[in-house]
Amino acid sequence: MSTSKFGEYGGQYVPEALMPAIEELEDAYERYVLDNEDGFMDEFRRRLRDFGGRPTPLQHAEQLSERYDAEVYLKREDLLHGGAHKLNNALGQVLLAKYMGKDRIVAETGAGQHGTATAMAAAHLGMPCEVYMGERDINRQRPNVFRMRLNGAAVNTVTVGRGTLKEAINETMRDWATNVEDTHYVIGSVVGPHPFPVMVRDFQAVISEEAREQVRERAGRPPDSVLACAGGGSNTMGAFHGFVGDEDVELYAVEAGGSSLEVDEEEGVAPNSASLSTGDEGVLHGARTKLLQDSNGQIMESHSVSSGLDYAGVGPELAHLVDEERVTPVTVDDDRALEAFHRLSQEEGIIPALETAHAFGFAHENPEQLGDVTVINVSGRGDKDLESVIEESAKRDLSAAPDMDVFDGGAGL
Amino acid sequence: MSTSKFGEYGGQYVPEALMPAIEELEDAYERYVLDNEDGFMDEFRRRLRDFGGRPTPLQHAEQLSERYDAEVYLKREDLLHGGAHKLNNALGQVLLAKYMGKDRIVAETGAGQHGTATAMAAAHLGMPCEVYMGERDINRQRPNVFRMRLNGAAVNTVTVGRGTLKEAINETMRDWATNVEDTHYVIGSVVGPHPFPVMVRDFQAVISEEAREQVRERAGRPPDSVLACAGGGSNTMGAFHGFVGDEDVELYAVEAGGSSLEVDEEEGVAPNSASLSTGDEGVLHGARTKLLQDSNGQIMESHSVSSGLDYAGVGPELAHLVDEERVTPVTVDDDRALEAFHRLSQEEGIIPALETAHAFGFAHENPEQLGDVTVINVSGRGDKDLESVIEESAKRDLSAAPDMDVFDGGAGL
Amino acid sequence: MSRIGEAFADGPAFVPYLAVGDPDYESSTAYVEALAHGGADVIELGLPFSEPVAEGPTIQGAVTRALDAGMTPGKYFEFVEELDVDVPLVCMTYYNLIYQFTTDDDERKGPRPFVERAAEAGIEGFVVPDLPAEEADPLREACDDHGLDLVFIVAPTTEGERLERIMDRVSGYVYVQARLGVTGARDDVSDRTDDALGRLEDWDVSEQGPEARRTESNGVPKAVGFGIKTGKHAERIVEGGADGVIVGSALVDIVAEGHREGRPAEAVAADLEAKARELKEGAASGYAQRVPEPEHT
Amino acid sequence: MSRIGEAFADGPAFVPYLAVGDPDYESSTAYVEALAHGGADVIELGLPFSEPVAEGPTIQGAVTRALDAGMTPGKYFEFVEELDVDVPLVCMTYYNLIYQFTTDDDERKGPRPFVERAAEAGIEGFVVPDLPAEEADPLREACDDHGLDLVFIVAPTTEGERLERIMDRVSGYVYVQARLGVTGARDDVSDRTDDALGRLEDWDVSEQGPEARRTESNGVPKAVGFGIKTGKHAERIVEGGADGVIVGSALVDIVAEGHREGRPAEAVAADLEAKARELKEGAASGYAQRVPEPEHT
Ligand SMILES: Cc1ncc(COP(=O)(O)O)c(C=O)c1O
Ligand SMILES: Cc1ncc(COP(=O)(O)O)c(C=O)c1O
Repeated sequence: MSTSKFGEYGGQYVPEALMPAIEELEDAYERYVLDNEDGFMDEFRRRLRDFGGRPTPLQHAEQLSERYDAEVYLKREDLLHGGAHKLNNALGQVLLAKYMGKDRIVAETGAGQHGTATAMAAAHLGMPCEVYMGERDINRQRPNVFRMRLNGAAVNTVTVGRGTLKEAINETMRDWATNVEDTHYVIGSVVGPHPFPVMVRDFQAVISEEAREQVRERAGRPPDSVLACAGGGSNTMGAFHGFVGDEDVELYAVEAGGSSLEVDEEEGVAPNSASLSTGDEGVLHGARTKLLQDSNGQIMESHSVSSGLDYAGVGPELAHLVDEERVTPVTVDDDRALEAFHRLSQEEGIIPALETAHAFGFAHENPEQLGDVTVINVSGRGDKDLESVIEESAKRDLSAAPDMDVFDGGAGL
Repeated sequence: MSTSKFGEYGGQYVPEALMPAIEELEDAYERYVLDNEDGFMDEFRRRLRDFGGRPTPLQHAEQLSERYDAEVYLKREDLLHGGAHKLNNALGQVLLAKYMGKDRIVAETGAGQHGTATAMAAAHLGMPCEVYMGERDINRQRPNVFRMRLNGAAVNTVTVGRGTLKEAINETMRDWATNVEDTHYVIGSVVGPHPFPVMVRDFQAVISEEAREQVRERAGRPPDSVLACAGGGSNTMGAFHGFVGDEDVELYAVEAGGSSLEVDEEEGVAPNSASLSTGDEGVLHGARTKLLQDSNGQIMESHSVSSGLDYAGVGPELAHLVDEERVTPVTVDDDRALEAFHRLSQEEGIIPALETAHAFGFAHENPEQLGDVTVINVSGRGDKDLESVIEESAKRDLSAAPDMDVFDGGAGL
Repeated sequence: MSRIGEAFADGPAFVPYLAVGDPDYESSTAYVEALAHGGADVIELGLPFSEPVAEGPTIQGAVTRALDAGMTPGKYFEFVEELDVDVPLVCMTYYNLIYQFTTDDDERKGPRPFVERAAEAGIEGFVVPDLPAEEADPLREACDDHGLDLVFIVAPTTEGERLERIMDRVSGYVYVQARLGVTGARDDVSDRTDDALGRLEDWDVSEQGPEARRTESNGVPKAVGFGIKTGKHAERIVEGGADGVIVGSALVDIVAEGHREGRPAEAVAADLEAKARELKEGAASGYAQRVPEPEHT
Repeated sequence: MSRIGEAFADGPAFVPYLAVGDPDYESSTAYVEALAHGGADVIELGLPFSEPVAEGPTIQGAVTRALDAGMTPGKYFEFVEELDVDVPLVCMTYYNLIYQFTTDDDERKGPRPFVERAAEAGIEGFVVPDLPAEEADPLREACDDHGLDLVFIVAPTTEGERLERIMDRVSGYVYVQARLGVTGARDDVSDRTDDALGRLEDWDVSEQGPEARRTESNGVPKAVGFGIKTGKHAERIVEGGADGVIVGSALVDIVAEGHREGRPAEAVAADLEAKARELKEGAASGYAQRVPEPEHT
């Protein structure tokens, strides 16, 4: 059996009704993913290439390199089908569900990227699919809601709580607990009960497998640092996994600093999503990990301008790597993320996801920490964020934002 | 000198003020593109790979293959950075402008895809950029307007006429005529005066170069047919160019049939964009080609549910290949295109651009014409079309559309 | 045998659930006491957790109301201490609250401080829906040290080795989940209840497997929950072999309705007591109709 | 020498432009006649094309009004036939209309039927803004066959070989584009006008290159257009060496304003005539101030 723990993190804290499914999944993970039974991994890799568009390029970023006096390479997961790294995992899990003989898929989504990736993978593989999404996120990421529906998925609105990812996960677990016998829950990040964290990591590890080769080819040497934004941590673990053994490579997990790192216990709100940087050990959604919680253990409402980072927990393996000091957690707040969004859009011609923009915010504030060669993971594209960015930028006085008036007034705009 | 004519089509019908710039461009095209002077083509190909994400995959489409009893392969230009084949050309031209020492870019756009591709390329290469777009198209393709602005481009609304691509081209030519000395006009398709049609074709030919290799590898033989939607014809020529010499490969240029192939001379409106299928020889936007025009030679207002096909002209080379019976022009109307959009979204997990959907509409109506192996060019993704599709589908009774109610009512939707 | 075990000794036990602090501290006290008056044999007292993943909308609502009214683990224990009832009390909550609880004397994370405090307050057992047998050893040990029961849920999907693993660790009663899904009152009784009871029965009579708790308690009683709403349901379930019925959402519905309509707490309490009586009597009548089973040692 | 060439013979020519049919057939007739009364030496009559890529907003507006009012090539020729003016008329239009025109007698596409019909109607020359020298041979030949002039535009960017290619083919007058960009009245005179005139002058005196039309006409006159608005502008330009001034947008502005304000056609015609007079006089006064040039054969 694969080990379910990373140090003291991880485990399987789920209702009994789900345990048999989780054991079945563990078995399937070992056979198909680890042992490539029935050629599962071959088929997965082939589909990632043909349907997903892998390998994604590693691009030398000319303006940023000059600005930061370092060779900045961008791992272009935004070019993956669906527009984010999320497809690596979604395709792997939906395919696995098929191998397992399941005939229905449920998933939760925050930014809607995992939901769209899952809906696309499910359509591609002919699987019925339902996606749970918080009401607030639905309003922040409407294009993704449309995309899921167009791919034939049902999108179920979750209205409890603040209506973000945490509530969507709760609701999906409830659906799964109800329909566990024929349904697979395609979890969207390296979170949840074992074997999800290792399995999702393995599906996402293709990012660093490719990047490690590509940067050696391009720069002729390993990078000094790798940067990735961290919500649940799937793109982080994907971008880091291949480098964890390369001890000289600094790994920065960039969390959402939101509007503040202070916590409002009274209101139960942490106006950030920095569970690695400020969180506390606890149990949520099936695993022991670092959490944003109050002193009683109630989970806090997190906040980030980017839906995809807006989560009170984080993957247990990442929490462990932080404790081991292998990964350095850092934070970038809403304002700096928005500025980084505009900067990348204008200077490199890449409109990043708001999630991704956090990684660039860190590079901008701390160029001296990048070393001579750095890889920044462009976890997704920003098409889904256009309206949010315009709205959020208008509220602020951002140095890097284009003049927003044109969006409001002007002929036909 | 490169020849400016394709049979009787082509030429250089532009105001004298532009002729020197066009001669300069001709010279630059020959030196940099044809002769790879200063390593232009090497740099272009490298940037297409790293920034653009080439090569794009050739994907075997399982559900469609089964449905049409043919091996259907999809050339996935939708995975190119920006979401359409347009970047191949935009990146080539902006880079060429740089080699030519120009320091400003103008472009027209219909669907906004060429505009966003140009804005991205211009940001990537540090070139100021202005894009002209018709008012009607701005309203149909708002996300692309936002994207251009975010990439730092100015978007200029064109209010004359029906406010679509034709008027945007007029206006861009006027800008170019005013600023011709320091400005390059990045035309968006294989239209316009020589050398644009050949140059744009050469930049787009990478599609068929790759596809030709890929289909041989995958199917072990050449395809029986290649399908691509045709507006101006850049993705068509890009998809066809490498196959033109393979005489057994049928080439289908799928035009927008709009709401009808009939023409309203009185109103000056052709409710379609089928210039190859129904048009007449004439001179527009710098070239002699097939046009939608009335008996006096006034250009008709074209129509298509997809902005990117909504144009009264077509590339001269394509017109010539049709006259030579090397390319077969066919049409697909708005309704069938919308149905094909929904079908591909639901069955293959790929949300295509509305333009692209026309090619799939043809395959669906005429599976017997595909032969045993067919390549369909997925010219772009449909993110830009979400709102239009929802609106246009709601007006119709489409068999393939998902239930649209959820988009209107429902909690938070 | 624990007090909880004893509650099942003579006839079927009626085990109601309410979320503590719903809709406020005082009313909640009255409601729990009403359940005792109505014939409760054991009471499950929910300590509200912000992420009630195993609950349906009804209990989610109760949890939200209780949290909004300020319920905390500290207040929960005071509540238990102040309760004037004479039935064994089971604390139902999620693991993070147990894990996080510390006291001024004991700042170690982990289940011990919580269990200690619970024992002190008068809690006699636990049900923790997100703590499967695999992760339960630390809590099981702490419970053993303080003489508390640890109830496990057996789901319709629980079979074979898993069932054994649970039966090895369970004490007090086995919570037989009548159907897949989350908590919530239903209008029908699940077919799967009979299956589950059957499986447990087979297991009970089988001689194989570790004997630990089971032999000691001469078979842990089986209480069925998830979806039971009426006396008729209770009757059928007990007739089908259950040793007890667990009812949550049907009672929370009464609390929620009273709250929505602004009714006085005494009126709601009276309704709860009447409902408890109906359920208790249903269970008794089911027992009476039961074909006598061969006793097993 | 053609009638158009002769119009430049004694003193600078004033060459106004109007779009035919703007805002309607009858008014347009009155307006063109008013220009003749005001002193026009040659009149450019625009045949509206739906894609006027070389025009600024003013003339685009005129074209749209004329098309909306039903102007077609057929009506255009009737208009020309019915005009009561005694100055040479130049047809200004885009190539597609010339190319598409067919008659019942002659259904071949290409410029011939159009040129034939134009000659018959009384047109004496053409300006085709989207037809550069490279594509002009078929039209040039048809014009030659019917004794019509073909005017070409020389832009600020036109130099060297290109200039020769144009001068080889031009007849009637050379349309010197005063500035880059599109048509439209301006408040200043472009510095580039002088440059352009200078270039042409050099060319004129040079002896090299094909002699064809040039020698025959002893130097084609140079008329400057694009942006000329006032008598003062006309004066400066002629003083700077132009053989004529072409004025379009400044006149179309008067038509547009009259249309917008619903003024009677006679009033607008009177304004046009006055404006024509101002421009014609400006040109004359510029000529008077001109330093006499050495004549060349
Ligand atoms: C583009 C993008 N990047 C990053 C994330 C964060 O997720 P994770 O940390 O699990 O990779 C998301 C989640 O939606 C996302 O959409
Ligand atoms: C996705 C897509 N496909 C096709 C087209 C049609 O253009 P062309 O025929 O020039 O390739 C467009 C134009 O905008 C487009 O956006």
